[in-house]
Amino acid sequence: MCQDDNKRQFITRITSHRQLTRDIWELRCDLPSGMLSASPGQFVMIEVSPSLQPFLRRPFSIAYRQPAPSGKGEEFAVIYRVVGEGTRRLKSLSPGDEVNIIGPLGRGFTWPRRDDRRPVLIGGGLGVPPLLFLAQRMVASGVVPQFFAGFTRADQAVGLDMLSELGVVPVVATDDGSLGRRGLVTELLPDPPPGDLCVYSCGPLPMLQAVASWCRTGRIPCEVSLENRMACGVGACLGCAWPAAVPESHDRDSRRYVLICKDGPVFAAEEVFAFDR
Amino acid sequence: MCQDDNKRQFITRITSHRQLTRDIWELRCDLPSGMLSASPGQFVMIEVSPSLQPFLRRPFSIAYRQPAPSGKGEEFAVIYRVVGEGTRRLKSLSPGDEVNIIGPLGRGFTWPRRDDRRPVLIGGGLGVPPLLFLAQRMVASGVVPQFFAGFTRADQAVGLDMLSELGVVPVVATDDGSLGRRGLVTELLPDPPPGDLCVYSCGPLPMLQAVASWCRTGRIPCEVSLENRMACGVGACLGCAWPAAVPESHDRDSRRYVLICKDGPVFAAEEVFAFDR
Amino acid sequence: MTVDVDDEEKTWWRSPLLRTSLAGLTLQNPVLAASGTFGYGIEYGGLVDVTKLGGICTKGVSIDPWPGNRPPRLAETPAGMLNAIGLQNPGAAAFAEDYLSWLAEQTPAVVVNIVGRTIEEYSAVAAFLDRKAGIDALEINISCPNIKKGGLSFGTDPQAAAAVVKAVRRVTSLPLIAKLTPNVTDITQIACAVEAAGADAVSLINTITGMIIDVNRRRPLLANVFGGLSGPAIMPVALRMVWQVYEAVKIPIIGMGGITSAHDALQFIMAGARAVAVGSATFRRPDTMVEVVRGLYDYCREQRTSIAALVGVAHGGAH
Amino acid sequence: MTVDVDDEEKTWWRSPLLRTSLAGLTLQNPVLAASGTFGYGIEYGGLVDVTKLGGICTKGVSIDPWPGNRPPRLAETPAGMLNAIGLQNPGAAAFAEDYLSWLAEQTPAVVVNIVGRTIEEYSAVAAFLDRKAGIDALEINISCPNIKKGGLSFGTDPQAAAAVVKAVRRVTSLPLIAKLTPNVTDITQIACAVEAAGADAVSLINTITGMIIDVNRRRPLLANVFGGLSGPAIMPVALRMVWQVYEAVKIPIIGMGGITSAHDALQFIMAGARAVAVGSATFRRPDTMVEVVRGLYDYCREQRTSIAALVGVAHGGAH
Ligand SMILES: Cc1cc2nc3c(=O)[nH]c(=O)nc-3n(C[C@H](O)[C@H](O)[C@H](O)COP(=O)(O)OP(=O)(O)OC[C@H]3O[C@@H](n4cnc5c(N)ncnc54)[C@H](O)[C@@H]3O)c2cc1C
Ligand SMILES: Cc1cc2nc3c(=O)[nH]c(=O)nc-3n(C[C@H](O)[C@H](O)[C@H](O)COP(=O)(O)OP(=O)(O)OC[C@H]3O[C@@H](n4cnc5c(N)ncnc54)[C@H](O)[C@@H]3O)c2cc1C
Ligand SMILES: Cc1cc2nc3c(=O)[nH]c(=O)nc-3n(C[C@H](O)[C@H](O)[C@H](O)COP(=O)(O)O)c2cc1C
Ligand SMILES: Cc1cc2nc3c(=O)[nH]c(=O)nc-3n(C[C@H](O)[C@H](O)[C@H](O)COP(=O)(O)O)c2cc1C
Ligand code: FES
Ligand code: FES
Repeated sequence: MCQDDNKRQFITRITSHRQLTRDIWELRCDLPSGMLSASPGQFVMIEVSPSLQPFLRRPFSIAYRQPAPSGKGEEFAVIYRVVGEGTRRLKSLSPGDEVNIIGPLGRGFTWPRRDDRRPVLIGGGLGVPPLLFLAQRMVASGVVPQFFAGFTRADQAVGLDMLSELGVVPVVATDDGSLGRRGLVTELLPDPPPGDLCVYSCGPLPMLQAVASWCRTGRIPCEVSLENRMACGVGACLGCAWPAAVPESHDRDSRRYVLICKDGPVFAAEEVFAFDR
Repeated sequence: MCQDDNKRQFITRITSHRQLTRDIWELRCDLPSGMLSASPGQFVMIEVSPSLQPFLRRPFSIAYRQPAPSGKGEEFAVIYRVVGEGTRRLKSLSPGDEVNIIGPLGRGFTWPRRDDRRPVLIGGGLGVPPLLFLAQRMVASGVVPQFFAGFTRADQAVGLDMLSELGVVPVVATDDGSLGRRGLVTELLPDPPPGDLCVYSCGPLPMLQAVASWCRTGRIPCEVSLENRMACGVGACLGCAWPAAVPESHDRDSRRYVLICKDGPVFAAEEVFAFDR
Repeated sequence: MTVDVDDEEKTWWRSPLLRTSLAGLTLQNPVLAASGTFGYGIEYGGLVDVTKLGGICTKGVSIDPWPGNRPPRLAETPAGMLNAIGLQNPGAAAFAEDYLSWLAEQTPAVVVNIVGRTIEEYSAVAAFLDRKAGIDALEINISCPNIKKGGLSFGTDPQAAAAVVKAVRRVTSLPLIAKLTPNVTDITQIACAVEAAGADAVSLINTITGMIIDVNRRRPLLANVFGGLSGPAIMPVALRMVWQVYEAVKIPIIGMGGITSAHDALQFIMAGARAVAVGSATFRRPDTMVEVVRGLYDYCREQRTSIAALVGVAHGGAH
Repeated sequence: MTVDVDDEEKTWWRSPLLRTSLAGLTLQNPVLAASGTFGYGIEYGGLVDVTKLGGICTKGVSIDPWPGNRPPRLAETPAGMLNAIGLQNPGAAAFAEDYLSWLAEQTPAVVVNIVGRTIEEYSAVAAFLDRKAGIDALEINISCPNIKKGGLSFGTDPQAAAAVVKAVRRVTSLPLIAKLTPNVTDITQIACAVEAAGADAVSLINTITGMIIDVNRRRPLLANVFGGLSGPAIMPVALRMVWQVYEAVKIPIIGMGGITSAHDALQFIMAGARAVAVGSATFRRPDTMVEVVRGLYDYCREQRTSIAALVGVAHGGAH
């Protein structure tokens, strides 16, 4: 068993914390030098409370990295929605406060690639942030990706400023048409898909499934980022299991599930979505 | 059953919060108008955490009342030592923050009295604060009490500034002699006690027992304030029971214990200390 | 169900949406004060508007006065607490004299929790209370130590549990609720036994036995060594037992253990409870019960449902 | 005890003050990783210095691979969590091939937790592991569903529990630790039964069965309906059981359930545990175990005592 041993526990310091929308916040922290290997699609487990309640850490994707305002080193950002007690706690932290994180965790997106397919990034809601980091990397390596972003409403849109900084012009859809096109982001995709694309997607499950189906019709590679409740984040508790698509080679019962924290959160769509069942 | 129904739950606001010694803090809050009946020896139950951990409220004596700096109404103070998770949480609150309190609770000191005995107040450590409030009331009614105060060290002394404001000159003892006399505060008491005194005491249990014995030798009335772990603070859970001294009149088994929160926290010494056993 | 919405808004705590029936009595809403956490009601005077509750389960009452355990009796634990009160109470006569009339006047429903150390003591207190006006039901706390059987609780043995219920059934016509202890391998066995013995409903759960060590003194913190664990910490265990008992018996269930919100109460109701009781949470926030009633009302309104329709829905099929 | 203090300071985690002996094996210190919360050790590589632990109890291993339960498998609860992993594991052969050599090389003591659905499956996995090098003891998880008895856990019935231990005893000479479930009326009965059947030690407690309802979906949140409650919430129950079992059996006890600090571990030791295991707390703070070891060392130094001298002291008299 070979294990990626980059993951560590760090005490880092909040450099900024701002409200992006009614319920979405952006937290930036110093990037510990031990986390320099963090790549797009990877995540961190944040301890949200000093008390035993909530008890578990919370997983958050790395939304992007950038030079620290101090000029020394880098900082990383997490963009999150306040949905429960853990994120409510997180929200109450201020710049200068310390946070205990574990990272970088998981398997991120495959980039750079060996082929020269044109990357298309498709994000929905809070699935957009991890794709920002991927877009950053692509632009840094001289490739400007296509970017499709879907939100419920204009006031839920996040990441557009970062994309424009990167010179990426996203195609946007909102459920109510209050920004970009009205409808689902998947309705904006060209049909059939051009055969020279490669797709990276993150967002709600139905969206990911639609994206994966679309890719399948065009036989183009598709990576999706999944979420699940987590306890350890490192593959030890087996709590974040997800049904594997069970390709023939996986003959052993114990491989009926993949672990989102360790085998993912990014998977090739065919590893986790079984279309033929 | 007749019940004192003054107690209510209030959301009040912190007006000031300052550190008095290394581990002792003074918290002042607006006195809700519904708490105007709060008298010396009574206490409040403070919700120390927004999360379920710590779960229970914490009881604190009212250390004094004074006009609010805003000029409108009054504020009350609590002086507390940081000893565990609850008080650590309390410490983290800032002026302007809201706190959820229940009060006024319990039976306080008997003042004014029907006789004209000379009051002597004897406090040890964090037993001094509730006696400040009592001294305030005495001075307001034209009686300057004698005040004996014991602390472990000079840097643990609290309340002396308030006493000097009141014109009360305390006799102080510290365990190491770093302030006032060296030794226990009870060693400073005149022996035998003058017969025209009445004594009010709050502090560690051994001190209270020594004070009560001393009063007994002079047959002078003595009130002591006790502490115990509490859940409800209102006499409902029966958790804060304390062995009663079982005078003959208490023939029923169910009176074997008194409740500190409801029958106390202030008791006549003979209700709770049995010297003859 | 047709409901006059405006009228209802003013008296939400007794909306028909909240009505629940239980052991032959109808409650205006399904939220009770759990025994032992609300005294005899009057202690919380000024802090809780008891007219808005479904009812109150009193602190356990025995035929004779009980002194209770030596202190310390309380300890706090992560998201919970331990208590070892030892069922201190003034006895049935003093209870009836000092507290019952207030309870009967003020509260929508009075459930008197009864305790005993022998079957005879249980019968005696039930027979005594049967003759008093103002009591709507008896809740038999079968978690008491059975002194004839070496102190093991009546509630841990199906035969002993059934024997207590049968004996009490004989001396009273009041609705009988058996309050079950969770400290058993299979709670459905006990539930079935008390159902067969004539209980009209079951209450669950009582506290889970636990302890704490005072590391400084190197001794148990509670004078009684063991205490009962209550509060949010135990809620998953309580819910599981309500779920299991719902599948095992036909009589109604009063669910409790760790409830602090309407959301928690809904979990119990969906697991099969026709009413719920709030215990330790009252210590933290006396207004919890009233908040739960309000939250249940809002949920029923928003979701166009009623408590009666929600009981047991999480089991999927019909009961 | 004479101890070279300077030398010791540098190697505190293996100070003689911390040494404890258990089921025929000596541990450098009394802190183990609890089964199922530390994988096979390697998963926490980089986060935990396993050389500083007393040892590791592995995730449950069965003779054949087990797929585990459908997700969701996890839920958070007040000061705790529910899991319904369903004992997913790659089977004994893959375990031995893929993980055992790393474990044997890196960790001071390797305790392999074994599981089965029949007595034959328990024997099979024990016999298989008995032939492998690098294993210091087997921990028999008797909380597994007994498929021959309709899925009730082996650990809830003294006879079934004893039968498993006896069968395993027959096929291996490794020290045997029986891991007890708390979901029983009287844990001392089970402890006595496994002691008589030949267990060298007992581990307690496993998780307490609980559940949660997803109010939005009006269905149980876990796909498996029930899950096991662990974490600080259950510590008072775990401590109580350690206390009871200490008074009932002579074999050593490994105590666990909710430990997050040295202070918690001391409570278990004073209640009678010769070693402790840390489970869920590792998820929150991977360095918990090492912190506990350090805290125990500091306590022993300050108080001029040793772990061996502290075991069971809270019971007062001699054991
Ligand atoms: C790999 C990974 C990366 C993530 N990245 C981000 C991110 O960048 N930004 C962001 O806002 N969120 C992200 N999430 C989700 C985030 O972890 C949860 O929203 C957070 O844990 C909720 O905590 P809470 O205490 O506020 O809510 P809780 O009170 O725990 O739950 C509130 C609601 O959220 C649901 N929920 C809780 N945990 C999860 C979970 N792990 N997955 C799905 N639903 C959940 C609950 O069912 C409940 O309905 C990520 C999750 C994973 C697994
Ligand atoms: C009527 C009353 C009035 C009080 N007034 C004051 C006051 O004015 N100022 C002040 O500093 N403290 C006062 N106390 C004590 C105060 O309530 C406790 O210090 C506080 O509850 C500790 O909370 P914690 O969470 O910080 O500590 P915990 O973590 O709960 O406990 C820390 C330590 O304090 C001990 N402890 C906890 N609660 C109590 C208690 N109720 N009585 C005795 N020991 C306890 C514990 O055994 C432990 O050793 C009063 C207590 C009572 C009953
Ligand atoms: C301090 C205290 C005293 C209790 N006394 C009784 C009692 O006399 N009779 C009884 O049946 N249950 C008693 N209980 C149990 C509660 O009624 C309830 O079943 C239990 O606390 C679980 O609910 P909770 O978690 O909401 O507190 C008591 C609980 C507490 C905390
Ligand atoms: C996710 C998870 C998986 C577990 N798997 C096992 C297991 O395979 N075998 C076992 O004997 N115990 C297992 N346990 C129980 C733990 O070993 C331990 O007994 C329990 O969690 C109580 O300790 P804690 O509160 O410190 O977590 C598991 C616990 C958790 C949380
Ligand atoms: S969260 Fe523990 S294995 Fe994935
Ligand atoms: S604290 Fe509940 S009765 Fe005193």
